[in-house]
Amino acid sequence: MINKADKNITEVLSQIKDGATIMIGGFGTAGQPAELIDALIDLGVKDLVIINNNAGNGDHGLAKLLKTGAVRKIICSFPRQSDSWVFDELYHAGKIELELVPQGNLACRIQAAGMGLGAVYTPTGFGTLLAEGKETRHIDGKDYVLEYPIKADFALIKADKGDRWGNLVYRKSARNFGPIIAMAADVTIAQVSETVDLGALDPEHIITPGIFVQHVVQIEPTHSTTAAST
Amino acid sequence: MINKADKNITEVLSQIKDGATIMIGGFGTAGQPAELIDALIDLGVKDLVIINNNAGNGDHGLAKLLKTGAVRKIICSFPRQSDSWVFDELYHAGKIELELVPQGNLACRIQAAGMGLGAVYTPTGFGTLLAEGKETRHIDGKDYVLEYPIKADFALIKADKGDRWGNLVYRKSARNFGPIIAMAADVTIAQVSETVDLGALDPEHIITPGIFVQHVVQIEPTHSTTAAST
Amino acid sequence: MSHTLLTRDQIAERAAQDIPDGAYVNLGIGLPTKIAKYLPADKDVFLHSENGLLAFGPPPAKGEEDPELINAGKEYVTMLDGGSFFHHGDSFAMMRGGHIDICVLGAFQVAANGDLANWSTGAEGAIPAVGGAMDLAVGAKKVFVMTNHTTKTGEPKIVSELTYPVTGKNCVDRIFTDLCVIDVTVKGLVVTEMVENLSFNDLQAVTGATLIDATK
Amino acid sequence: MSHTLLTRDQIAERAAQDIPDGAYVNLGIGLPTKIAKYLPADKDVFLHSENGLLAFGPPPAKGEEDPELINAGKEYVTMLDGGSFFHHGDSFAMMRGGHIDICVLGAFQVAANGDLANWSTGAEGAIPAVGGAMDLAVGAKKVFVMTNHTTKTGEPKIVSELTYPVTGKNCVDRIFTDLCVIDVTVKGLVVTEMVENLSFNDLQAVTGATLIDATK
Repeated sequence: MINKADKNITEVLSQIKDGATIMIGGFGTAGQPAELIDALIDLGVKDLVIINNNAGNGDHGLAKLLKTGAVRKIICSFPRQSDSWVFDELYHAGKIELELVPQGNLACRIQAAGMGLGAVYTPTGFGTLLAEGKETRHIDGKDYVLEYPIKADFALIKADKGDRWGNLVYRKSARNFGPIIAMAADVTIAQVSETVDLGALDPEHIITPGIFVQHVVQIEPTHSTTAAST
Repeated sequence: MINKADKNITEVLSQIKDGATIMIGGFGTAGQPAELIDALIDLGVKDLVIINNNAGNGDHGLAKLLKTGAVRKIICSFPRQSDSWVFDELYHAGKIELELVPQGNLACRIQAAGMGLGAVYTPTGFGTLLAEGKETRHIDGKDYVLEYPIKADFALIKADKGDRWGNLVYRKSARNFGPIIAMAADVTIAQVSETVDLGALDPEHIITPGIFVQHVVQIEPTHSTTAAST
Repeated sequence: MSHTLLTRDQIAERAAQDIPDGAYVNLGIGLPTKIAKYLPADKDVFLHSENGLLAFGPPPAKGEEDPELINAGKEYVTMLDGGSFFHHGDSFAMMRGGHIDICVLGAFQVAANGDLANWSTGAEGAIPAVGGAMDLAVGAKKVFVMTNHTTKTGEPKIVSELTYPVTGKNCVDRIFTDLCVIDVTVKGLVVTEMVENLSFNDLQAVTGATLIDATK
Repeated sequence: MSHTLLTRDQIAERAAQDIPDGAYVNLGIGLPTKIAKYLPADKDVFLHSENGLLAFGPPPAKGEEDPELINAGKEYVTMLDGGSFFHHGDSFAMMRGGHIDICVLGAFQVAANGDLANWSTGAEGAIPAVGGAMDLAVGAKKVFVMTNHTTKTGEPKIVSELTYPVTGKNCVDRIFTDLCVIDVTVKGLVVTEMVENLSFNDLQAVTGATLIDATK
C-alpha cells in the first residue's frame, strides 16, 4: 500500500544533498512553499541551484534561503522587485549567479523537461540580449530561438489538498508553476493545507495526478480560507 | 455582452468552407462530437483535411463523414481498427491520403501549435519509418526527431458543460484530445450536453478556459449520465 | 493657445476605447493597469494575468484581500463569474500562442519599425528582470504601448532606432501617449489623433522618428 | 519428459510478479492487458491509459458500462478511488517524459540489442497504425515485452536483428514468453528462468539470437 504522506517534513527533505537543483513553486509569495523552504534551510545543504520565477521577497521563504548563502545560482525571470533586497545585495556582491529567462520560456522549458522533449523552438526572446549566442531558426515566416529543457532533482510546491497517492489540487493563483514543476523534477515534494482520503478529490478536478508527486507533507494553513475549493 | 452560445449548429458550422483543416476530438467514439460531424456532413463542404486520433468507427460520426468523400487527407495515429471498414475501403481505393503520426507526437505537435512554438525535438519515432527523411538531433545522450506544429482552421469538440464565455468541462475519458485541439485551432466549436450560467463552473475546475473556444452549441445528451461531474 | 498634456488616467481612458467587446487583454504592470477602470461595463473584456487568471475583476474590498488571489503586478484582485484559474504553462500558451487579442505594455522606447524596449535600460550594475514582457511582445495579436511621449528630461521615447535593449522586434501596433495616438504601419508611424492645440510640427519636434500626419 | 508451454494467462501471471508496489504501469493492448487480473490486491499498482486515465480499475458490472469511460483498448473500465482524468497532452507527457515506471508491450519481434518491432509487419497494402507504441517504447522507464516465444508457424520472434519495421531502438528491458524470462543486457540476452523440463539447448534452438544461460 502506497502512502506518500507518511513521512514528516524533516525525513522527506533529508534526501536533498549539497549541489542539488531545486525548483520552487510560487509567483511572488503566492504558492511559495514557505514551510518546505524553512525546513530546507534547517537542513543546511549548500551549493544549490534554485529555479523560481522570482528571487525572493522580503526576509522570508526563498529570500531567507538565499540569505544563508546556500544558493550558488538562481534561474528566474524577475529577480528585481521592490522587496528583493536580499537577492540585490548578493548579486551586487557577486555572491550569486543569475540566469535570466523570459517567464514564458521558463515555463516552456520546464514543460519540455516534464514532457520528455529534447529542445523547443520558441519565438520569445528572438533578437534580444537573452537569446545572444543561442541557435535560431526561421520557420514558416517567423523567427525562433532554440531552448533546452530545465529539469531538477527536486520540486518543492505548495498545494491546497492532497491524498496518499499524491494527487493534488491548488488554490487560486497559488497554482502558478506548481503543476509544471511537479512534472519536471525527479522528486516532487508537496506541502498541502489538508490531507484528504483517497477518493475525496473528484477525478475530474485533480490538477496534478499522483504520478508526478513523490511526497505529501501536511502543513497547518496560514492563509484565510474564505473560499473552499476542491 | 459576449454570448458564444447564441447561434444554432447550422449557423455556427456555415463558416467552414471547402478545403478547411479540421481537428475533431475523440478517441474512438468517446468524446467524438457526433452531432457537429453530422451537421458538417449536411453542410456538404469538400476537400477537407481531418485531424483525429483514429479514422472512424462503424458507419457513424467520423466514418460517415469519410464515406461522403468530403475528406482529402487524414492525419491520425491509429486508422486500422476492427470497425474501420469505411476508411479501409477508401484507403485501398487510393481515395484518401493518410499521414500517420505516433499518438504522442500527434498530441505534442498539436500542443506546440497551441503554445506558439516553431518546432520541437521529440524522442518518439526516432529511427523508425515514421521519422524517415526528418531532421534528427542528438541531445544530451539521446536521439530526437524534429517535428513541426499541427494547426487547424477549426476544432470540433465534445464537452460536458459550457457557459456563454466558452468555458468548458469534460466528462471522464471523453476529455482526451479536446483541451489541446481547442488551443490549436483558429475557431473552436464545442458541443456540450448542458449550457450553464456564468459562474456555475468553479474557476478551479474549468478545463478549457473560454479564450480557446469561439462557439458553444448545446446538444441533448445521449450518454448515460450516471455520474454527474462539474 | 498652448496644448495640454493628457494625464495618465486620460491616456488610459483613450486606450480603453480601442479595446472591443469580447477582447482577451493583458494589461502590463504599471501604467497600463489603469485601463481596467475605463473599460465600459456593457462590454465583456477578459483580463488575463500571467500568473494564471482569466477574467479577473477589480480589487477586493478592504479586509477581503486574499494573498493567493493576486495579479502579475502582485496586486490583490477578485474573480468575475466565468473566470478561471490555470497553471503557468497554459497561461503562457495563451500569450505565446496568439490567443491574447491585445496586450498593453509600457515602454522605454518604441522604434519606427515597431521594435519595443521596455525591460532594461542597460545601465551598468542594474539587476536585469524581464518577466513576461518578451512573451507578450511576440505573442499577442496586437501590441499597444502606453507611455508618456518623452522622458522626464524631455528626451523622445519614440525613436528611429532603439538605443536600449530590445524586448521584441517589429511588435508594436499602436502607441498611446500624452500627446497623440500613433499607428505603426509598413509606411511608417502614422499619427491619427493629437491633443487639442498641438501642431503636427510641434509633435514632430519632440519625436525621434519621422511621423506621418493622418489627423486631417 | 517434455516441457509444457505457459498459457497466455500464465505468462501474464509471471509478468505481474515483476511489477512492484507503487509502480505506474501502462499495459499495452491485447495480451499485456491480462496482467491486470494477476496484480495482488495488497499492492497499489497504478494503471495508466493513453486516453487520459490514471488508476483505472476492473471492467464494470454488466449494465454499468459507460461509453465515456474506456481504456486505450476501447474496453469499458471503472475508476479506483484516487484515480484521475487528464487530457492527451498530459497523458503522453507521462509516457514520453519518463514518468511511467513500466510498460508491457506485445511484440512481432525483439532483437538481441533490445530493438522492438510491434507496430507493422511491413506487409504490402496493409493499413499502417501505430497508436502510442512508439511513445511507450522510448518513454517508459522499463519496457517489458510479453509474447509467445515463436510465431504460430514456429518462426523465432526473438532475433539477432529485426526484419520488421522498428517501433523503438534499444528499448526492451525484459521479455516474458511462454518458454522463459529473458533480460536484455549489454552482454546480450540473459535467460533467467525457463519452464520445467526445457533444456537450454532446446530453448536456443527456437530462438533467433544467441542466449546466455543464467538459470543455474
